[in-house]
Amino acid sequence: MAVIQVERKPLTFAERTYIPQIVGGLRTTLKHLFRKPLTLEYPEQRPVIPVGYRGVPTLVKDPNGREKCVSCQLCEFVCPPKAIRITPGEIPADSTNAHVEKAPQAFDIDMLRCIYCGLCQEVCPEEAIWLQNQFSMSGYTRAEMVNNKAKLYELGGTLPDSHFKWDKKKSAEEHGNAH
Amino acid sequence: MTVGLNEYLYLSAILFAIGFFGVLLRKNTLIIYMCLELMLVASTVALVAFSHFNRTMDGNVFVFFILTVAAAEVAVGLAIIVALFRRRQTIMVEELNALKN
Amino acid sequence: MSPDILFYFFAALTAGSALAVVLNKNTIASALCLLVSLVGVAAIFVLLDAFLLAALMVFVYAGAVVALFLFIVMLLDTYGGDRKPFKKATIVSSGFALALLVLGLVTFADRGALETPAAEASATAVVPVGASLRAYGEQLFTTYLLPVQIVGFLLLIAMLGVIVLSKKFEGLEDVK
Amino acid sequence: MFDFYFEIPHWIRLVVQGLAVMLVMFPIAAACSMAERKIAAWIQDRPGPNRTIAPILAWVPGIGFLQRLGLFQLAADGGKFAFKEDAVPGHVNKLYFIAAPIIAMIPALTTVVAVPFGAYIDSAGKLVPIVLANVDLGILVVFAVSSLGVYAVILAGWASNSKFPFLGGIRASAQLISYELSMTLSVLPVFLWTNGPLATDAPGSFTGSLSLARVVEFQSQAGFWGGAWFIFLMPLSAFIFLVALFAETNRQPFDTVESEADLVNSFGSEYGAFKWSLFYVAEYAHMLIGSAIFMLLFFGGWNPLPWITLSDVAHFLGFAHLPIVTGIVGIGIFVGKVLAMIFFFMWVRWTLPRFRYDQVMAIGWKKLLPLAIANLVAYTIGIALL
Repeated sequence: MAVIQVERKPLTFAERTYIPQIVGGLRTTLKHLFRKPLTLEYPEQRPVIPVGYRGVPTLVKDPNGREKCVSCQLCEFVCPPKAIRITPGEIPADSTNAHVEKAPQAFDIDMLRCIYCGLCQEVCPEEAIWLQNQFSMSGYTRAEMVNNKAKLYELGGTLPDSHFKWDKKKSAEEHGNAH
Repeated sequence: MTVGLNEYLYLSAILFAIGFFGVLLRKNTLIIYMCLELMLVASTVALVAFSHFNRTMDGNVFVFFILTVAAAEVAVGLAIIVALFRRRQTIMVEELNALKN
Repeated sequence: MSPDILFYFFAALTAGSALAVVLNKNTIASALCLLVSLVGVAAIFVLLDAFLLAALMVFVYAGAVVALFLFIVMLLDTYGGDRKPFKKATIVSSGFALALLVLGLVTFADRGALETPAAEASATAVVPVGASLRAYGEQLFTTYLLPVQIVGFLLLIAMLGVIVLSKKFEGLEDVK
Repeated sequence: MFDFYFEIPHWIRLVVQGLAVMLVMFPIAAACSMAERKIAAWIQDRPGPNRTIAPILAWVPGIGFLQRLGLFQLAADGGKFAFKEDAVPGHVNKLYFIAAPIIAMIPALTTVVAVPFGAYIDSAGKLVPIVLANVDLGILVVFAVSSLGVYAVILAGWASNSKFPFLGGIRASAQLISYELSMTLSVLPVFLWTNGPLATDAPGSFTGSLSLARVVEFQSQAGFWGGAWFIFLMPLSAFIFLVALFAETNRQPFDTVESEADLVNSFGSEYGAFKWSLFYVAEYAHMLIGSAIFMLLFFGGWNPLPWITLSDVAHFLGFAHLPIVTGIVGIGIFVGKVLAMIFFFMWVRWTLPRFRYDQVMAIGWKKLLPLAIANLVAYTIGIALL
């Protein structure tokens, strides 16, 4: 590779006085002075959250209102900052979802530890944990910053789901066809 | 008692004496220098007072020159002190005794 | 608020802070006392109708000279507690000298001192001496033209001298 | 009409005038600090502080405009400074530490007395400048007193007993002393001109005065040369004065004294609450005085436009016989010009980066001072030949 010597032109007198540059700069800033602000007035005006935004992790229910999480604890294992704590529990036999067998008894996400990496969402076989568009978490105490199960479901709501995996399994069992 | 020429002269004398004693008593060249300035200023007070009470301009003009010369003198003197400090690392007169032995 | 009270006030201020220049242990405090003293002198000049000189006093002395002093003190880093207590002999001889000074002043006052010339005339004068700028200009560029030239030359030489003094010369620094 | 004012004892009048100066300077300086925040925001495409409002006032209809201008933010900031805990660090030299902000205020408020800020036409048809002390010395008093401003900075830097403030103090003293020379030299041609050969045929005695009011009177004479503002007659002087003014008031791009990036906040680092705010009021007061002098010397003071004087306007609009109206109009024009100048200060601040300290010194001594001397010599010869 040949070295190309770039000839740097000596500054002209006008450039060395620095005045044309100052005037140019002043013109630029003057233009900005009359421009509309680019900022949002935050609490009143909210930014548009793009699709796929990774905000606060939440738990979701399927359209039937059944909690999707089966407390497999994959997210708990994969979570790099160890923010997730799951206490697995059994689903009582008289429940309509008894065939799912397991559901979390407690599900805590410590938002002081969460790094919003999204690995929990990535790893979840049930698509039960989602990082959604909620981006602002605040509280007065450390305890407040730990989202428990109720809070997580409240934040998550219901997401559309066309698989209804557990419904299919139940109907298959009922029809004597256990895969 | 109205303030006349004499009161200004007393002030001038006191200022001059203070400056003089400062030059004699202090060992720090910078302070000595300040006291020299005080003596100059004391003389200007006397000159302006004379000029005012004799209703002539001469004293005032002379003070004008004193101010000018004092400014030049301070610049040169401080430059000498700085040069001295650079060489000897001190500005205390008692330690400036290179010619003693 | 008669000018007399003002005179005594500013005279006390000037002399007191001048004394503080000498007695202060801290060089920076001394320089600041010098500043107060010079401002006091400027006020005395105002009482004597020498407005131009008062302004020049503040401009040249208070504004530049003392700032230069402070600058050098900070540059040389020699402030703080550098004054040893005076020796007993110094204090005694100073007291003696003070007595002599007081004696001199008292004698001066006792002998009728100097007459304050034509105090009434200066009160009735239209423009007091030294109040108008025009008078200075006329005096400086007629009677005192030669001194003005000499002072200008002196300033030039002083400037050159300072430049030479503060310039580092090769080789000279090693000589101790 | 105002005779009663001249009948009250002299010293009461002096006290009233002094208080008036403070009552005017403090709010204007505070408002400037708010303006600075707003202009910074606008230049950076932001709205700036626009939410603060007193709860009771929020009910007043139409007050939202003032709220969006940040007017109440100003009061909130001021109140915060006044009521904040005024901490004095343990390692400082207490006396000088407390004295420094007070000393900063003295020259800032004192220089106002020699600055004329308007004019009215008296019953004899003569234009009389409105000024607290119309002394012959004028500009010299302003320069002399404002040269004392350097002590506040030195003292604050030294008394703080910590490295960055100390460095800031040293820098400030060197910078202020360096640029004072160019500043003084740059205004000399103006006074040579007003007291020179052209002045002899002017109405009234113009000779032998450094008064700022005289300079404005000179710029409001009839005729082409008389009515021309000095910005047209000596643009180079105006330029040098402007640059020196930026340096003297420690504004960007000569902001090396309190450069936040390398000296934290320089001499203000150890200060907080009310004492800190006093430094800022002093800085804005200096800016105000500097802009006022720049306007008086080079932009015709209270004259609305070059070759159109205040008295022309007064006669044209027919309020020449009303001294109060003329005075208010004159003061309004002058204050408007000064505020425009303040805006220019802020505009430059948010445009230019800061010079390095050695560049500041090099510009001051190697460029500006020779330029000022050459300018003075050229105008001296020119005026002598006129």
